[in-house]
Amino acid sequence: MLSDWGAVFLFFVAAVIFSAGGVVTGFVLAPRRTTAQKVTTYECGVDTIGPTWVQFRTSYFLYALLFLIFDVETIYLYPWAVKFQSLGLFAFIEMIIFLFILIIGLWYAWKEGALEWM
Amino acid sequence: MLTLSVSLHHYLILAAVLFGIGLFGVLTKRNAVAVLICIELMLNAININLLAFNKYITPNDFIGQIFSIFVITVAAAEVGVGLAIVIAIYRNKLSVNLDEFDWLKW
Amino acid sequence: MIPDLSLIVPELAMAVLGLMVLIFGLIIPRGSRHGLGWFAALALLGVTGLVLAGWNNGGNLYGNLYVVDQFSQFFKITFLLAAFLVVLGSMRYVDRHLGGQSEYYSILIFATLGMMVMSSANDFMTMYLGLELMTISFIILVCFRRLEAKSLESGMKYVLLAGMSSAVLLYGLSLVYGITGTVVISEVGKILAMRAPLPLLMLGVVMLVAGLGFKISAVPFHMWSPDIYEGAPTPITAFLAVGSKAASFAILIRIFVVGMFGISLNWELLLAILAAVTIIVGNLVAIPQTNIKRLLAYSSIAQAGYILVGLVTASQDGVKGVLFYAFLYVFATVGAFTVASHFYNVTGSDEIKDYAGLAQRSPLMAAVMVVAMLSMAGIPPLAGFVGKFYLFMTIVENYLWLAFIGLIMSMVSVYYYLRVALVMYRNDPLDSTPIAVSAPVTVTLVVAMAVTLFLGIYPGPVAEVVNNAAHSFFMH
Amino acid sequence: MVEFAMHNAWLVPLLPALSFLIIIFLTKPWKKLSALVCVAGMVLSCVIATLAAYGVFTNHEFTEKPLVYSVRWFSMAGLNIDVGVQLDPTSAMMMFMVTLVASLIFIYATGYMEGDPGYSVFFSYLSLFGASMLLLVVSSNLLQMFVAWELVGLCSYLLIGFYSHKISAREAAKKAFITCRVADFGLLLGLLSLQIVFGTLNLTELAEKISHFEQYTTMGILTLIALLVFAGPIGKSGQFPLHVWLPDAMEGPTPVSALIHAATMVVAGVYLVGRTLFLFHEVPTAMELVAVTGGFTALFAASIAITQREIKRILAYSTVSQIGYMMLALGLGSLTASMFHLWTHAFFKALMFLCAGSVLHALHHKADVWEMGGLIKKMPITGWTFVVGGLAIAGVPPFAGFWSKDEILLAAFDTGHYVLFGMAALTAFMTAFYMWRLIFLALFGDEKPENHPHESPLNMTLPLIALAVLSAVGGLVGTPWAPFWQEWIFFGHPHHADPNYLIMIGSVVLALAGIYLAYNLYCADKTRAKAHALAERYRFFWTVSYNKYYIDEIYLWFNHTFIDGAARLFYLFDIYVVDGVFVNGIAAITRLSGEGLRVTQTGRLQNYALVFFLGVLAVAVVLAFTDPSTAAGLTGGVK
Repeated sequence: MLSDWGAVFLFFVAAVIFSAGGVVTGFVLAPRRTTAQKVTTYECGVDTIGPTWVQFRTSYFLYALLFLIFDVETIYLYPWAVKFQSLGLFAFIEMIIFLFILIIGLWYAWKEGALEWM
Repeated sequence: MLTLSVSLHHYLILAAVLFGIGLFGVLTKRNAVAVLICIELMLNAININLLAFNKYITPNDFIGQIFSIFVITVAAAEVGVGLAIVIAIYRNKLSVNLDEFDWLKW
Repeated sequence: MIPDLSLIVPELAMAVLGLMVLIFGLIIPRGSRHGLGWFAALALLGVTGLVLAGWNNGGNLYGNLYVVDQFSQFFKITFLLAAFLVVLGSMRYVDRHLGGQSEYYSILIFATLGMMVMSSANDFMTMYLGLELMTISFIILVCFRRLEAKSLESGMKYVLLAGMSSAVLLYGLSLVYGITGTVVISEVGKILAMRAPLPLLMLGVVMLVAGLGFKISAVPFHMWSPDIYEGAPTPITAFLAVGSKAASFAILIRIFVVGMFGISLNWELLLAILAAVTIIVGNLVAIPQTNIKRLLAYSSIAQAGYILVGLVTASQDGVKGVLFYAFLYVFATVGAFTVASHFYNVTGSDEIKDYAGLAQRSPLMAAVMVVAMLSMAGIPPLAGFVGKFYLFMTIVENYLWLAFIGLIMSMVSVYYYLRVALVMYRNDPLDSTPIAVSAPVTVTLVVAMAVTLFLGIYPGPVAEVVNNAAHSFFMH
Repeated sequence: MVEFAMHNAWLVPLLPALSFLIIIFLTKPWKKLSALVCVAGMVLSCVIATLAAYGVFTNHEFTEKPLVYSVRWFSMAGLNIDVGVQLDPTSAMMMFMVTLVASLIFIYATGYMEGDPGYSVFFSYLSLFGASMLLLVVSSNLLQMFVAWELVGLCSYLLIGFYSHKISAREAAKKAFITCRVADFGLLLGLLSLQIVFGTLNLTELAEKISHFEQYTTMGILTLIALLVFAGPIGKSGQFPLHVWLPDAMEGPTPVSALIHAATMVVAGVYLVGRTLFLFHEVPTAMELVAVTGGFTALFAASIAITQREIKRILAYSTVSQIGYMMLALGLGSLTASMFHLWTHAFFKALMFLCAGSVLHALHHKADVWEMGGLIKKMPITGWTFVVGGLAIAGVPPFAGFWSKDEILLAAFDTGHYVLFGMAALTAFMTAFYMWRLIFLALFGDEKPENHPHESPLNMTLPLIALAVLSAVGGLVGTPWAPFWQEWIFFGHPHHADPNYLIMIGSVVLALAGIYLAYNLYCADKTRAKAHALAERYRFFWTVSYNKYYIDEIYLWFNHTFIDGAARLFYLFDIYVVDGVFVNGIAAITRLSGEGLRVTQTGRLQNYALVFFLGVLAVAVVLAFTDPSTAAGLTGGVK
């Protein structure tokens, strides 16, 4: 059953096997002896100072979320705007409803205080 | 296959590779956010698929494109929820390391 | 230009309803939102009425992208009833443990809307949108107890695994689209009926099976469900076990029995094997469980296996069996989980051992639990027996081995179901304070038990309806 | 009105069922109300039954094709089960009789059970019993009939054991239940094989198919089926050798004995055989068996009744013997005679039980007839109604029993079964004797000083009077000169046996002889020396008869030696082999595999993801190996 499509199939299988195999072999082979040295982060041989993970405040994430949502929705606005003339009234109403729903979302976010900086 | 012209296969293989990479990330990354990103990779691989098929199989209508738009938005929504959960769980446990979430088992 | 929207009135109503509940939440001050539950419940009943009103006028919209037939309408009624029962059963739980009534109910409604869309979707896009609407809503609901670590963890697991599985599903869909050049399922069916299955198509089928198998929690794609079921708020667990599963079965049937009918020989045996493995693993792992929700989770995995049996033959009888079983499964499951959640309300425990002497503390709850479980185990004269009967009758001639496995495993299931029954009836309660059952919960429980008994004693009418639904499904 | 009743005969069983539910769930705390609900339900359905019966008995076509209507209860390919009503003269008569007698007895019970702690419960049971019995009567198919059959069995179990504080009552209940189970097992087998062979259990279809059974099965199979089916009636109707439970069943409250163990339930067996007579009719062997069983049981039970001392026991044995009569008639192929006797017997036997109950009520449950006497002075109504019943059962014209018994004797004679005829005649004589022995001992003679009898209250005596009237005139519906009955209730075609005056006079003579003998022995001489002398002379027979031919003892011995022994063997086998090896072994295996699979659930999200993709691979492999050719191989070539 090796048609040229089959190549893709094999490739995919290989990908999965590699990914799965990596985890499995690592899990099987890796020795479990851990010393204090080993658990330290590797930083060009010198000991690291301070937390190796610089963390953002979660507030950034909240903003990121809101932005993400409202940003992606514009995807629907572009094609509609381009074809506005030919689509006509019904599409317009639909878009209004769509935006209305988004506005409710915004309202909700506001009410829940997602827009305050804490 | 040796011609340099880009054919459907190339797209498909690219998509497959991308999917595989994302998959690998999902299976290996220990950080929840990273796993989310890897899922995004997989979804983008699918978008490539859809668009390639749209270009080569059904060039006359836009099914694939529309589909990919939907996929993008839905993916965004999913990531949104995912991040929200990550934030909540971080507030709760001060960690997003997936290995630490195994109270629920057996 | 304007499509005939009369067919999708229930869906529109649901969308409006969901938004309304959300807006109410924005307007009404926090303290006084307890009425929302009742509002949502009654509204859901109303929508059910809408569906029933439109029972006979089927049709399709947007160039056959969206099909409204008795098959989908039966599923819609199932979802709506399930949602209604869940809302009724969860009011107390929400007020006590969750808060955020408006979000809870509106998201629940949106999840139901997603299921309804799934049941009528006749193309991959609509299907995918419905699926994701349902899934994302469920993700939010699963981790609704923001301060409960378990709930959050299950939410995390759910969002990641669900995202991954839907990625796989999509990959499969994209491949099928690439092979057939269309996303309309009936078109796909027409094309595949003529064409020999390509390996790439088979790859697509594999991924579809995997993606949907995840949703119906078929072994080996089931790993997520026990954890999520345990971590999620119990009413949500019930809805997850019932609604998401039934909806996924709806699209599973559409894709395979309509879309992949031409190549049914390629997947029949696969589904048979999946069903067998699911039944076996689900029932076996349920045995050592000590947490009622986990027990029910595994048993619901097994139930998915039973329902899967109906797809194997891709026949009208099979679809009939699936519809019937999905319907009765709603009531048994919701009944059992409602008992669990109410018990948690009162005692704050999900451990089976704490159910000791429940029969003395609340005869109703104990009775409902036993009836639901025995029905799932398929003991006559309960609904589960009839359902299993319909399902397995379809496969006896070609897949007898599967029927045997099903039979043996139902016996095994009796073992762990009865363990719970014994704990409730034979052991003495640790504290014998009677458990008061609030009115809405009582309604849920009584309805669940009554329907389970009725369907078992007099399956005739529902069987008729289901038969017509399955028939309508094969019309176009 | 009549139309309505006829097309809604399902109400008849439904109403008592409703009153059962109402009593159980609502009115249990209020005794009077419960009783009222119970009686009202039964009376109402009696009205409907009467109307329906009227409708049936005024339209002659129902004798040809019964009125059947049913709903599809369960349907799938190859198996359709209906629940329905079949109205024809037989069922209409039965319906009417049962509702009428039941109503009277319910009313009686309101008085009799006065002050009993379980008053409401008792009436709920009564309603449930009425519902099941009527369901049995109207059923249009045998499965439905069987369900009702089991239900009445259950009710009788509950009611016999009603005084559950008495060990004897509990024992009797168990005995009845088990004995009937044994029989019902045979019946169930019979029904199953009917379903398998003929593919239906609907009476009409069965009748049609069995009329030319050669297309479906052989004579041998059919005989076997018939015998299996007959097993049920043997148990339920207390025929020899399964009659043992019926006398003990008298442990129940007397209204129960009257209703269940005299008038209605015990004749369910007769009714069932009557309903399925088309089956037996095809099988001469079975018919013979039925006839012989009936005849023998009649004589046998009568010979026991002669020497019994307890009033209700005597009646119980007479019941057994009378049912033997009915079976005999059926065996002779005369549905007419059998149903006719069923009809009259219901009245006078119910009457006599109620009288007995009233007597016991008066004497505070002193049951031995030898310790009674002269009651008729203190309780005239009870006494004289009892006398009417006695005349009826003895077969003295013009009382009811005479006509029906005459029908049976006639049937036996005309069909040339002279032996059976002789047995029946002898039985008639003995019946008259023991029944009047009872009457003379209990009612006449000089009073015992230690007894302080008093007439029972009105709600007990009124039913007595009503029943007395019925047992006086109930037989006139089927006199040889006005054969109304014979024209309506028959099997095949009505047969008008012209009155055979010889037999008629003969039976009258026998009855009078029996009564006279009883008078001589127990009434004429106050010392009853003759009676004792007689007993002494035939000491052996007397003992045997008094100990009921030791049947119970034999069964007991059999159980102890064989059943228990075998049981013990099986028990050991069970403990050590089955449980030890199979059950526990398998259970252990299952549990362990469960545990094993359980640990795969590590709780690690990414292990789940890994399993998921391994699953994908597995599915891919399976698909690769099950392309249509192989699949066809594996699935045995579908499509």
